[in-house]
This record gives sequence, C-alpha cells and structure tokens, in this order.
Amino acid sequence: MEYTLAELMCVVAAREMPKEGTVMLGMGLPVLAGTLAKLMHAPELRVCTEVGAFDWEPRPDVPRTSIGIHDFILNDGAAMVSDMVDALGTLLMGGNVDIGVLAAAQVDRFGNLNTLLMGDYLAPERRLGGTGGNTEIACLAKRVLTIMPQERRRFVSRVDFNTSPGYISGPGARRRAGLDPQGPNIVVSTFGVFGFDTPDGGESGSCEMVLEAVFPNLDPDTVKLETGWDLRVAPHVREVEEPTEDELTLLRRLDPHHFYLTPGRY
Amino acid sequence: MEYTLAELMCVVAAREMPKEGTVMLGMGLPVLAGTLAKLMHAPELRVCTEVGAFDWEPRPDVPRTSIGIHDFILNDGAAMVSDMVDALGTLLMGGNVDIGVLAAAQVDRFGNLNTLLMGDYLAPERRLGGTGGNTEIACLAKRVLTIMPQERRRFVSRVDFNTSPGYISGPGARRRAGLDPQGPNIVVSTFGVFGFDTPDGGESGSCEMVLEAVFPNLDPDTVKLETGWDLRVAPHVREVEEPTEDELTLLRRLDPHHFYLTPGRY
Amino acid sequence: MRESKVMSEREAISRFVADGDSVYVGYTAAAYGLIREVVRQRKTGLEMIGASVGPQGTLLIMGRCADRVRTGYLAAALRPGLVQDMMSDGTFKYEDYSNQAIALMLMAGALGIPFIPTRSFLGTDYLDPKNVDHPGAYLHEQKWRAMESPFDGQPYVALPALRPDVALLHAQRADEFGNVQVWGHQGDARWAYWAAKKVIVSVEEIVSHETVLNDPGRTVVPGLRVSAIVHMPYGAHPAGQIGYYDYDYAFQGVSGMGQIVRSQELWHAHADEWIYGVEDHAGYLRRYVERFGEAALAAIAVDSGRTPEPGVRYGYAKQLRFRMES
Amino acid sequence: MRESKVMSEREAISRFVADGDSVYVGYTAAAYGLIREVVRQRKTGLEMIGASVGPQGTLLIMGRCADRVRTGYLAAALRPGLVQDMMSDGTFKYEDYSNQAIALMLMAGALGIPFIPTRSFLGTDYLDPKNVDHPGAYLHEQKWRAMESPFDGQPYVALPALRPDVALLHAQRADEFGNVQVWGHQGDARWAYWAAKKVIVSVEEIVSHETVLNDPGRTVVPGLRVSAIVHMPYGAHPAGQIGYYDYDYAFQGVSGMGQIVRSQELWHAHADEWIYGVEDHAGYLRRYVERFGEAALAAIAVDSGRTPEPGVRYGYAKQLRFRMES
Repeated sequence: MEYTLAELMCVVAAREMPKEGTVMLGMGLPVLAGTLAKLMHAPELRVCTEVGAFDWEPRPDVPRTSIGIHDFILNDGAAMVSDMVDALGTLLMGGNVDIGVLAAAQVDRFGNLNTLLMGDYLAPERRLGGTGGNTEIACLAKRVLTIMPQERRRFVSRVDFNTSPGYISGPGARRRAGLDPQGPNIVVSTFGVFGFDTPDGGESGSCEMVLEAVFPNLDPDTVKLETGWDLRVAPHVREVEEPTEDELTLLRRLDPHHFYLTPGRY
Repeated sequence: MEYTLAELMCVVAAREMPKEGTVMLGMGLPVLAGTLAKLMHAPELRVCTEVGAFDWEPRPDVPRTSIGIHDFILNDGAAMVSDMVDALGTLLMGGNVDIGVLAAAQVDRFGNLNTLLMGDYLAPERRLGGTGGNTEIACLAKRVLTIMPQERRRFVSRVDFNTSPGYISGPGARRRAGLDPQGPNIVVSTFGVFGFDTPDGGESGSCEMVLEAVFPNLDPDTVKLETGWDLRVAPHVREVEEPTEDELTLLRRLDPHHFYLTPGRY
Repeated sequence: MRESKVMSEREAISRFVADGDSVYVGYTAAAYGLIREVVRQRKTGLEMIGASVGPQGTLLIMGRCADRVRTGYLAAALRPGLVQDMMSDGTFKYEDYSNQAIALMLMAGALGIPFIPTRSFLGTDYLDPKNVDHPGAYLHEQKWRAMESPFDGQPYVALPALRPDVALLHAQRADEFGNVQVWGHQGDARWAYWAAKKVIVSVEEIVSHETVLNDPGRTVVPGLRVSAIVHMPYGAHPAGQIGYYDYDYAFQGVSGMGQIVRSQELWHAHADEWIYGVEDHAGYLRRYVERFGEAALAAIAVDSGRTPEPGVRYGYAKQLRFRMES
Repeated sequence: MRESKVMSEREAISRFVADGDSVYVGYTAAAYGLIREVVRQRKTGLEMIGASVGPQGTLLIMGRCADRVRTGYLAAALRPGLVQDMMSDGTFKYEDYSNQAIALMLMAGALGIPFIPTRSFLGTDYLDPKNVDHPGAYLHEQKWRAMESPFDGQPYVALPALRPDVALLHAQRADEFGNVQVWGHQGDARWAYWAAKKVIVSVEEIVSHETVLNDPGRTVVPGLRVSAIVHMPYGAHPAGQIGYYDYDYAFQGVSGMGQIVRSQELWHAHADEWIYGVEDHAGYLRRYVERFGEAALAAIAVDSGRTPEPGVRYGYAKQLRFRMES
C-alpha cells in the first residue's frame, strides 16, 4: 500500500506511545497520532487536551479525529470536560500527565523546541503563531514525544529560541532550572525515530538526541544530511516496520478533510 | 406582640441591610437576619454563602432559613452553586461582596472581631470553634454588619485576639495593613445599633464604635453598662422601632426548630 | 479492559490510609462511613485537613486516630470537653487557618504551585510573629509567610500548597472506573479531589460509564486520580447528601454523638454501638433501622428541590464542511 | 423588580467598550458577533487578551481596533502578511505568554490576588533578562518575575493578575438577569467571566430564570458580574457553539476571511461585505443566507453528541428532624 513519509511518521509516533497512562496532545499532528494510538494498540491511554477534555474515548466509528484541540467532538466520549486551568494547571502542573506529545518549528540536539519565531527574539526574521500550551507541556509532562518532519532547517544544533525545554544545555540542566530532570524521551521524524542519551533520567550522559531507528530504505547517513549537528547514532539502528494496511486505512479515515496530512506531501 | 431582645436584634439587623447589593452571610444569626431581610424589604439583595451558593432566592413559602451555611436548601433558588474558592476567593476577594454579615465572640471599640479563643493565644483560657470564613469576610467585604448580644464580656476595649479586622487600631490602619480603608459600618446588639466614627471611610475620625440607636425602653447609660470601654454616643440617639407582627411572625417561621433563637433567652 | 476501582470500605481504608497520613476529612457531605471505618481500623497519628472540620473530625480525635489538625474551624473545640483539654495540654496539635485559606491551599496543591497568595489575614493578630510558635504549633515557619508583591509592593500572605496524603470524600455518584460526579454547593471538596495523593470516594450510586460520558460536565475528578470507589448508600449519614437524604440532626442527639467530647464514657457509649460494635457501614445501617425503624430513614429522605430541565446537549456536527457547495 | 440586562450588540459595545480598553477576546466559541460589532463601531487602541487568540483577533487588528496583544498564540501571525509586518515595524505590540499563563493570570485576576506562581517557563529563553525589552514589549518589568519559593527555595515564575477592562464572551444560554450557563470544554473562558471588570455575553438562547434555577450547577457566572446579555443566535459564527452548530470552515474560505492579512484590499473585500456592509448580526445572517442559502446554515447544524440523562436532583428535605420520634 502506498504511503507518504508524513503518514509513516504519524503511524510510528502512534506506535511509540505507551499502552496506558495519561497523555496530553498538543496542537497539530500529535492529535492525529494520539487518536490513532488510542484506536489501535493503546485503548487504555487517557487522552487529554489543554482546552479541557479529559480521558477522551473516541467512538470506534468516530468520523474524524479532533480538528485542532477545540473540536466539539472531544466532548463525545470524554470522562470529564472542564477548562484550561484544570487541563494545564490541575492536570499537567499537578503532576498527572505521563507523556506530552508535541510538534514544533525547530528541535535541537538536546530536544529543546521552538514554536515562536525564526531568528533573534530581539530582531525576529519571522514570527510564528506562538507556543500555545507547548511550553508548559514540555516543562511539566513526565515525558515528551515530539513529532516533526526531518529537515535540516528544523533539526538544528541550537533552537533560535527555546520556548519548550528539553534537556536545555545537558545533564542536570532541567533540575538546575527547577524542573524535573527527566525531559523528552522520543522524537519521531519523517526519516526515523530518536531517543536521548539519558542513562539516568537527565542527570547524566550527554542528554543528546540519538538515532535509534530509520524508516524503510533510509540509512543513518541520509538522516545525518537532514540534521544540523553531528548526530549520534545508536550502535544498532533498527529499521522501522512498514505501516500496515489497517494503520494507514484508519489514519486516513481519521483525517477525512486532509486537515493534517496533504496527500503526496513529503 | 411579645418578643425577646435577640429576636429584635435579628429584626433590626435585617432592617439595617441595604435594599440591594451582594451580601455574604457568615455562620449563625447572620443567616437568619439575612434571610429575613431578603423576604421583607430587600428582595433584590443577592444572598451568598461561603460554601458556594450565589444569589439565593428563598421561595416565599420557604420552610426554614438555612441551618448553618451548608443547608441543601440553599441549592433551591440559587442562581449559581459552586465551591468555596469561588465564594471566598472569586466572589469575595475578587471584590464582588458589598456587605459581609458576621457574628463573633468578641467585638472591640474599633469593630475588630474575635472568633478563636478567650485569653492569650500563647496560653488560651479557652479555645472556640474557630474563624471559619469570618476572617476573610472582615478583611475583604466592602462593608461589614456585625450581630452580637450586648454583654460586657463580649463588647471589650480590645479583643483578646483579632481574627477579623475592623479598623484595627484607628484611622488608616486598614490601609497600612494592605486592606481597603473602609471596614465595618454597623453593629447590631441586643441593646441597640452602632455606627462608626469614620467620616472619611476609615482614613480619618476616631474609627470607634458610636451608639446611634437604642432598643425600646433602654437608654444609652444601660448600653454603656454592658460595654467594656467608654462608649461614644451620637448626639441624637434614636429609639429603634418595635418589631412588627409581620417581622416577628416571619422570623419565627424561618427558625421552626429554634436552631438560632431559644425562646425566652435574653 | 480498564480495571474497576470499586472495593469495600475495609479494603479501601486498609490499603490507602497509613498511620501518620495527612487526611482531608471533608466538609459538607463528609464521608462519615469512611471516617467510621478509619476509627474501626484504629489508624493512628493522622493529621486532619479541612476548611471547617465538623463532627466527623471529633470521631477521629476521640478515636485516637488524629493527633493534629489544619483547619479554619474545629467543631470538636466548640464546647468545653476533652478536645479543648487536649489542645491545652498539648496532646492535640493545631494550626489555625481559615476556610478560604484551606480551600486556596488545596487548590495550590492541586495546581502544583509552591504557594498561593491571599489578602485575607492582613491586619489580624494571626500574623504577629510572636504567634508563630503557639502551644499547638507544628508547622512553624512553614505555616505561611507575610510578603509583598514583586509587582506593586502590596502586602499579601503566601499560603503553602497543601497536598494531603489521602482524601476521604463522599459524592453522589461515580462509575466503576472512578469518574466521580457531584452537584450542588461543594465547599472545599472540589479541590481536595485534585490535591490529595490518594483519593478514596464513597458514593450513593455506582452508575454506568455511559451515564458519566453523557454528562461529562458533572465530573469533578476523572478516574485517573482516584484510588478507590466505595459503594455506600447513606455514606454521609448523619450528614446528608444533596439529592438523596438530608441531615439527621436527631440522630446526633439520641446516639449521644453530640456529647462524645464530654467524657471517655460518653465516647465509648456512642462508639461501641455505632462504630466498633458494627462490622461495616451496612451493619451501621442495619443497627440504625433496628433502633429507629425504616420510618426514621424515610424521615430524612429528600422530598423537595430542583431538577434540571432537558435542553442541554454536548452536540457537534458529524461531518464538517471545508468547502462550500454551490 | 430586578432589571433586565438584555440589550442589542450596538448598545452593549457602545456602552461598555471604550477606546484603549484591554479586551478578553475569547478562545473556543469566541464572541465573533460582538467582535464584528467592535470593528463596525471602529473602536481603537484596544489591547487583546486571550490564551490563544484566533481569527477573531485578526479582525480586530486588520480593523485597526487593536494595537497590542497579551497571548500564548496569535493566529494572525501564523502566516506572512500585514500582521507579521506590523509586529516587525513596531506598529503592533505584543507580549508573549502561553495558554497556561494567560489562563492562570485571568484566574488570579478573578481571585483578587496580586499574582500567581507557575512552574512553566522555567528553563526557557523567555526568562532571559535580555528579552524583557524585546521589540514588541509594552509591559517590561510588569510582565512577570522569576522568583524562589519562600518555603523551599524552589524556582517559580510570578505571573501578575490580569483584570481585563472588558470581556467579550459567547455562551450557550443566559436568563434576562445575566445568569450565564455554559457546558462543554471551555478553554480560558471560565475565569474570564470573573476576571473582567465589564462582562458582555452574547448567547444562543435567552432562557427563563426558572430554567437557570433548576440547574444552578451549570451557571458559570451570576448576573451580579454581567454588564450586558445580547441575544445572538449563531453569535460564534464562523466558530461554533457546543450543542448548537459546528465550525464553518468553508465560510472562512469563500468569504476571504482566511486571506485578510495578505493585503488591505483582501481585508476590505471581506470586511465591506461581512462587517461594515451589514448593520448588525441579524444583517450578517441575512447576507449569509442570501449568499449561501438556508441549506448552508443547516449544513453546520449539530447532528451528533451526548445528552445528559435524567437522575440529577438538587434535593433536600422540607422538614428537618431534630428529635427522634419514638
């Protein structure tokens, strides 16, 4: 079955999500990937959004995933609906979110994200929409999975502006900043899957991104070409499995308006 | 019609309540007096409680006033029901309460209240139940009406412990403490009605309690006998009107279990 | 399949309440049935937490379960008796706050912030530095702090976040997965559901998961924060539960519950019959009916009050339109 | 008799929105009808406030009503165009926060506390002191402050309380006295109702006071805080309202609304037809039907979603029992 790298990226991100636990889905592809995971291998995953839907269980025949995070469909199957203070305060800052799933304009070697602007904050080349809830999810979720197309301009040595801390500048930096030492643990791109060199949950190791798996017919050197720093590669890089027909069929059913994935892009 | 001084105290307190505005009723007699006011001359008064009932409109045939402030009957006629953070935080501290109505164990010449203990805080003679929401209502309501039996041990020169600030130590003291300068404006006892010498809303004058009206057949000297300091008396002390039959009938109907007023006491 | 959180009160209390825990003990619709089970299991060294701690707290003190309290109001101290004595002789510790303070501190605990400012307490004797180490004190410098706003220098009081080890709550209903639904004025309970590390909820009714999903706006806490659901009709008795039954003031008289602070004898006269002398809440209800008859239970039934009208719908469009047909 | 707060959008906006006001502009179910009236009345110098400010904010910027924003996300800046240019050349000011920050700041404003702590932003470049006076800045030292907890020295960020001069909100229903009822996920609106000094609410339905009293738990704000209620069916269009109609994505395409940042011509092409060119919201709806037909309106109607089950009752006992009959 034909597929795009963006489709495979979403399928792999879904596969990488834990079977259970509380997940907060950020704007964009995380919503699509999270819904896919929930309907595939992770029915016990508790899907929450910052607008105020808690533990959303999409119906098996759900006509779409949420368009953005404000889609009213999130009220059909949520165990609780409330507001943003409850979602980003009580739930997230209160320590109840096991994994945050995020997208961004840039990611760097330490997993820091940038959602705000290109260039210098004091003289921006270009402003973006902004961070929304990305910043607090990166600061306060116990773990973070980032989904982002692999492009050299996006995978940079140092983000232009750190809106959403990964390991900041290396081991212990999160703790020194007042955050829990454990930060992001997975990045899924259009080329492969990355982990982080954090043997001790962010207190030791290089805390840099490490290539752990590549997409079919891609090799680490190709990934390095689209990475803006000297990328670490795991000793044994596995090859990601092709998306199954079930995965692709469901993924496409969840995005009937091509709101998330433009056919043929990437 | 026969009546007790305690009954007259409640009736007069009800009469002293404004025709409109938002009122927060503290534990005890304030609930009885506030409900009476609402059903008599002040149908537009917005009655709120710290447990989380907002703008309670008792039915004309309401079988009782609220027993305490947790009575479920407050959910019948409230425009909104919520929680204590909304009541004592959002509503009260947010600046939406025009008048707080309070009772206490002691009041002093500056209208400070004590709800916590008799004696020295570091070596109490006797502990009381505690302040509940009395402290924040005294700190944060725009005005305060206090209802308290007239006894020398209750009307003291200086409260044993200031749980609920009136004018603290005199003009400007509230502002210096970080509160709005305007504090309590009325005290109703079993002997009379008191105002405060605050020509400028707490910034000038003596800020002391001033006897403004006495109950029928009582004179200022009798009130002074049951007051623990040299009480100021207004140049023209009026005499409070007898309770009407309507007032007494409704008052007694609202307290069918004598939860608030023991017949024949005082 | 998602695991059920429904269990007996015996299991819930023995598994999730440890000696020495700080325990949110409720306010309106207090979880009396769970509280009695704590007394029955003779837990010790507990700290009680609540905006205002009513007679349920008196049971925990007289049962020698609780030895300290953080509250704005303690019913047990209202009249002379053993609790006032214990507060004087230092065997029962206390930190005085207020209803607003405890409610805000629970909210701060729920929000995961270190403290929350209040403008209450300004101008009171509470803040007098000499009162920090009062006879009942056990928090000292960690109780609160008078500060000034970094933005305008205005005074405020910093109240530290409160995260009780466990919360005991009684609610109207929940599903088996621990999604709890509540309606009516709530006091400080709304934030206790989110502040406590372990949450034990007794409910009048266990309803289907569908019933919860059909009105998710009534949910006060989702199952992900709940440790145990105990099906306990009349679980708030002798307090009431909005929509189910009202307060049973008469019981507090005839059972001697209102007098337990006056002597050990009066405490045991009540406790031996209504707590230690029954196996569980079901036994408590059986005894109640033996003693007072079904009619007594019927007499506290709700017979008045409002019912929501139809008209509310969490509606959306199955098909969204991205292109206008024309 | 209590006065009605119901009035036309023209009266509500002209009476309660002043040039230079800070305005909460909503998030989900934004009050588009009220926003269009603000543009129509050519208010100026407004500050926009919202956790995330969507396309309704773009209307206020392109209409020259708003010249600054406090938000975590600005849809108008998402793509290259006049708004990005105005942010570069300094004609449009901005202070970057986040969704959580704005929601918490509104809550702090509602609570009447000077600020609220957060643990968000720690470890980010936002807090770098050199970024305080960025090109869009207008708050400077009053924006926020990195601090340490007085209790344990842990770092936090103090977010100043936010009390917008006015909030523009769209809700499901209200009674004539301004008691507003809302259901479904709410974003940051829940606290904006309480934080703003003046509150203007457009609603899909005006319901009887009895309907409100019959389910007071659905009330998000009582009338005592509300300045005006505007009866405005489809008042959130082209956004949706839970239970009434869904988002009209197609309209944003055909009306050119999605392109207005690209040029003054494109802005006027849209605004002259859909804002300036109609008298009020009723006129807007008439034009919509003329252009696209009743069927277009029917196509965004809700056809799915949950409905609460009967069973909830705010019940109490008419007669309480203080003595046990026996």
